[in-house]
Amino acid sequence: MKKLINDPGDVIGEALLGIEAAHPDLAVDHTTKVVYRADAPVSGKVALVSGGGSGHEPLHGGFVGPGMLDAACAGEIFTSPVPDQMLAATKAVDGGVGVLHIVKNYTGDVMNFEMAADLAAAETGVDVASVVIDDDVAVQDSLFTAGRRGVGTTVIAEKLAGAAAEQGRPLSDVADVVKAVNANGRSMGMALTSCTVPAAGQPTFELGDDEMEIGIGIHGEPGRKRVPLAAAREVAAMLVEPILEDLPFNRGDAVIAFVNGMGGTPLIELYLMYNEVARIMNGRGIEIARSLVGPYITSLEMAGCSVTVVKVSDDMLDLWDAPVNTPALRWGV
Amino acid sequence: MKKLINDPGDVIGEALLGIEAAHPDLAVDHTTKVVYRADAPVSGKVALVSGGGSGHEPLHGGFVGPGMLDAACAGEIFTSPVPDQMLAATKAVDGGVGVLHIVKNYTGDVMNFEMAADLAAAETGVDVASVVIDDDVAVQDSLFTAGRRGVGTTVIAEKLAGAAAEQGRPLSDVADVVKAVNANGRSMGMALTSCTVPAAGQPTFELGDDEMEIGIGIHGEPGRKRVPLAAAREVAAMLVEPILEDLPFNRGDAVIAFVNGMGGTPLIELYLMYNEVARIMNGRGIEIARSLVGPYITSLEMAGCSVTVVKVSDDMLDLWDAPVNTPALRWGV
Amino acid sequence: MSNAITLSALTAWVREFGALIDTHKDELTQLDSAIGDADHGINMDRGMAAVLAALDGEEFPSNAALFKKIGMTLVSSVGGASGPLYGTFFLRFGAACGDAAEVDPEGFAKAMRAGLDGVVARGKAEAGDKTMYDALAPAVDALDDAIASGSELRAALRAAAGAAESGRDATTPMLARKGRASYLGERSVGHQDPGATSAALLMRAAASALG
Amino acid sequence: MSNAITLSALTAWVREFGALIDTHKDELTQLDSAIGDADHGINMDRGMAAVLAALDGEEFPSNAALFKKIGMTLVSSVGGASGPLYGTFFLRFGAACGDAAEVDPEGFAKAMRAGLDGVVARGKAEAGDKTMYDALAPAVDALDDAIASGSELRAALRAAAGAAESGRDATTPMLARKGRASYLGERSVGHQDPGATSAALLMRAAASALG
Ligand SMILES: Nc1ncnc2c1ncn2[C@@H]1O[C@H](COP(=O)(O)OP(=O)(O)O)[C@@H](O)[C@H]1O
Ligand SMILES: Nc1ncnc2c1ncn2[C@@H]1O[C@H](COP(=O)(O)OP(=O)(O)O)[C@@H](O)[C@H]1O
Ligand SMILES: [Mg+2]
Ligand SMILES: [Mg+2]
Ligand SMILES: [Mg+2]
Ligand SMILES: [Mg+2]
Repeated sequence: MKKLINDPGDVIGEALLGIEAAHPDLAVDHTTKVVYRADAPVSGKVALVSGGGSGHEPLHGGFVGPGMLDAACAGEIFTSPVPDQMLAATKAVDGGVGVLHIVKNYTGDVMNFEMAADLAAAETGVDVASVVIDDDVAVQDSLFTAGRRGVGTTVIAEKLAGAAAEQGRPLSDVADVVKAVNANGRSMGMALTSCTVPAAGQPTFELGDDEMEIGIGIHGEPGRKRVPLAAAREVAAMLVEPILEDLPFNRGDAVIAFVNGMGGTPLIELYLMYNEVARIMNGRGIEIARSLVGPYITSLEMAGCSVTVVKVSDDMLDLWDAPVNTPALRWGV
Repeated sequence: MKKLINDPGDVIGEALLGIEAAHPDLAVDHTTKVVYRADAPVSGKVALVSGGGSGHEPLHGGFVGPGMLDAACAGEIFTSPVPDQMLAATKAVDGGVGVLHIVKNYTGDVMNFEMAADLAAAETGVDVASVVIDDDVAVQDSLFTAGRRGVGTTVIAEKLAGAAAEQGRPLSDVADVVKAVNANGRSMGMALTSCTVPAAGQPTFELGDDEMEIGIGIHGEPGRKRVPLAAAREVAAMLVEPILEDLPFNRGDAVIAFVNGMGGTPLIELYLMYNEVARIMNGRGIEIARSLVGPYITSLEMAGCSVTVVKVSDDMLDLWDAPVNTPALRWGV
Repeated sequence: MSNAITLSALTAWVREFGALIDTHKDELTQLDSAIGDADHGINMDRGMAAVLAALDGEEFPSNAALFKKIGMTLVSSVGGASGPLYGTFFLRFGAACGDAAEVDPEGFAKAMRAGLDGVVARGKAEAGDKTMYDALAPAVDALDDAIASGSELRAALRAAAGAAESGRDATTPMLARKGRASYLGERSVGHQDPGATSAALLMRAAASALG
Repeated sequence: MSNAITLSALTAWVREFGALIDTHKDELTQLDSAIGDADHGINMDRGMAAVLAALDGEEFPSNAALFKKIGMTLVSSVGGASGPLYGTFFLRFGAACGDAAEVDPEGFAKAMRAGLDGVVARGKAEAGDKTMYDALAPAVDALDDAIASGSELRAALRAAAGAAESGRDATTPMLARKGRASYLGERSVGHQDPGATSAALLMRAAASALG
């Protein structure tokens, strides 16, 4: 295992020390492993709490700050945080008008956030709402299964909800923004390599030199299918077409297009992929109103990418353009 | 070779198409492979031109925009651009008060920029100044050799010079800013893995599972020495100590500290490394006034990191804090 | 209550479970690599290490108090899917065991059933979904049957552990419908479920510590 | 001028160099992997392919015009260190060859010396720095000596090619002081220089196309 770490058991704690040292606008509670806006709670503003397993950086800690999250709970690598963390965060960020939990749809995340919300209801008077993101078209949706995973749409949802909260919208409206983004967002990912959970010490799966995985999530897990390595333009088609057909996205729709790196793929390849993605969308008459290219929701050092497309209204575009000041997304300020 | 590309020969052209599509504020000349501010030339402002081999993204194309570069010339992977590119860029961005070439100290880059400056002098009336960055302490400095490589300090120099140009400072003053950053900046890098030049098709060097390279540059080349894999805190010491001793940096100095990812190392490890770097600096009484953590000057998908430390004056801090609006660095706007 | 299970026997059970998790953690993580995210052994080991540390030196007045501590410690230290599921199992088990400091075999079987119901309430798994339920449910059924038909505790627990292991083995051909393995669709077939594997260890620990 | 070298012979030389670069490009890149950035073969091949394309179908009035085209094409298509260095070599070579459409052996030797001086002016390399200079310089010296002592062109070019190859081999034990290999310090010792290797191909091409 080749990683810039000390002890595999200390990775998250030490990375949080680094985040705190590098970003004076953030505060880190090292006992509960929660990253906060230094100025939390913001009175009169709906507060946003997210979190999940670590190993997806910058998600979620890198999205804490004005215009986005108020707190992010860091779980162990690829493991949902525990309810104590979400409960502590919920109490700390409540500005008097409620707290929204933004939860990615994984059994562990959903159950732990549920327990936290139960505890918050029992122990505090804080008004808590929860929204679950489940945008991964690689997974067959069904009432009888765990359903689709929450992946790239989470980034867009956190940005838009953060802006809505900053505008002073009430809890239910901010929750509706997340629901709207989720309803209109679809993603799909692929991997060229696996990744290694530090405590496991070896790659989660083995992949031949001429193979890739299509339909992966963000936890270094194998994907929906293993196929021969293909050119970027074919990879783009394998990711974009299922996305466009699923919602479906239609000619004339305005979208945010997001090409995400899984952690080990360099930016030059992500831009090359973005070119392929944009070409397909242009061919279908879909208008890319805004774009995002880079590693924003990663799977440790996995090489690969995911594509997220979110159909947007004018209100959603305004929320996207609104100022944001976080380590990983910053503009307008 | 596992990469998200089509033909190895088309990587740069297609990535430039993606950059252009993703960033409406940029314009790309696909014939000469130059990335421009869409609003270039900016009349009355000193223009900044940089460039170098591709494969270091976001450097340099991702640093084009208000407050930083006016143009970036993209060479082949790890190969200096040709004089025609710098000449075209120089002509296109001149706002009437001169053009500064920011050159990383590699034989190829220096010679090609020199030829471009000669051609500009012969063919145009444009006032061209050149500054060479040579900040890599892994390389023994000497009058009889090619000297030190230009690495991480380049990012800081381009930011500060961009701000100085935006303030309306004259060419010689903007050149002096780059010289001051270079004189006060030192870097050192390491690699956990090699990387693969697309046209070569195989890793530039082989590294055992329990080895790492110390003192690498940014071209996938082997480093100064190969040593056994070590913990992050030892790696930090191997990089930071030679840096601090070289300038030297002293108790009470204010610095910008920059932990850079080589392309394949995830952010969680870079923050962990930043924690180690900050710990060493704190122990020496050096004040980290500003910091930067992330993959900004990369070597394709190489895993590893580099550390850059620049001693800064108040003027330099003001220039750092000034607004910048580029794909890779953005604040204040 | 001649053949009552004492609080210290119950504690020994949990300690034995912790020891088995420790020995099998790499295997559990390995199984989770194939159809999950390569952390089930790591998760369970972190949780059970925390539980054993929490038990050390502390005296508990009752079954309920002991298992509340165990359940809350798992909830607070594991995360992921297995944290809330095992946490809920032990919380419900303890509540059903009651405020005494021992429990008779019938009470033990009832508490196991309550724990299982907690897992279902939390995770909504059904038989055949390829989860820990598929090892736990047959074990609880076997325990009930054995005790109802007058078996000794020792034999009943062995039957339960055997049923858990058969249930665990039966997960291999299943197509996962819950948990991360469900994302793999057809590719989940042919792999043993990690949570069913740890659940079988829980029953094996009962057989060896209480039997 | 009985034994003059014609423009078409000079063109054949450059074509032969291009062909040799094409055959050896992987080897050149391999050598550059060890002590550089794994692109020398790719660079030279891109450049020489551009040169051959530029020569195709075009007629040049003079040595100077032909080699200006070759030099400028290399400068504009190669980049890196080798682009300006080989580009300058051919530009200076052509200028020294003059405006005729042929050159005699003495003139050829003088033009080679001018090309070499151009490489030094551009790159500041000295003997023993472990660069293309270490193959080119002995070759130009050998050519001068042979021609001064009355050798035939054929023999003189063979001597030059041999000297280039010895010079190339002699770079292996050198500690690099110029170019990327210099960053490796002691680690550059024991590897043959890629630029010296391509320079030896240039001389070998001369021996086979002009000799
Ligand atoms: N809804 C559920 N109900 C019951 N058990 C479940 C459910 N979802 C997952 N599990 C169990 O949890 C196990 C995985 O646990 P673990 O790897 O620790 O958590 P995570 O999936 O969050 O990484 C699975 O093997 C399965 O047995
Ligand atoms: N200053 C110099 N003078 C002469 N030759 C040089 C000099 N620097 C480098 N070279 C030659 O250039 C070769 C490398 O060329 P190439 O790999 O194409 O360029 P780059 O080093 O820019 O990648 C070296 O092997 C060496 O022979
Ligand atoms: Mg997990
Ligand atoms: Mg090169
Ligand atoms: Mg798991
Ligand atoms: Mg090279």
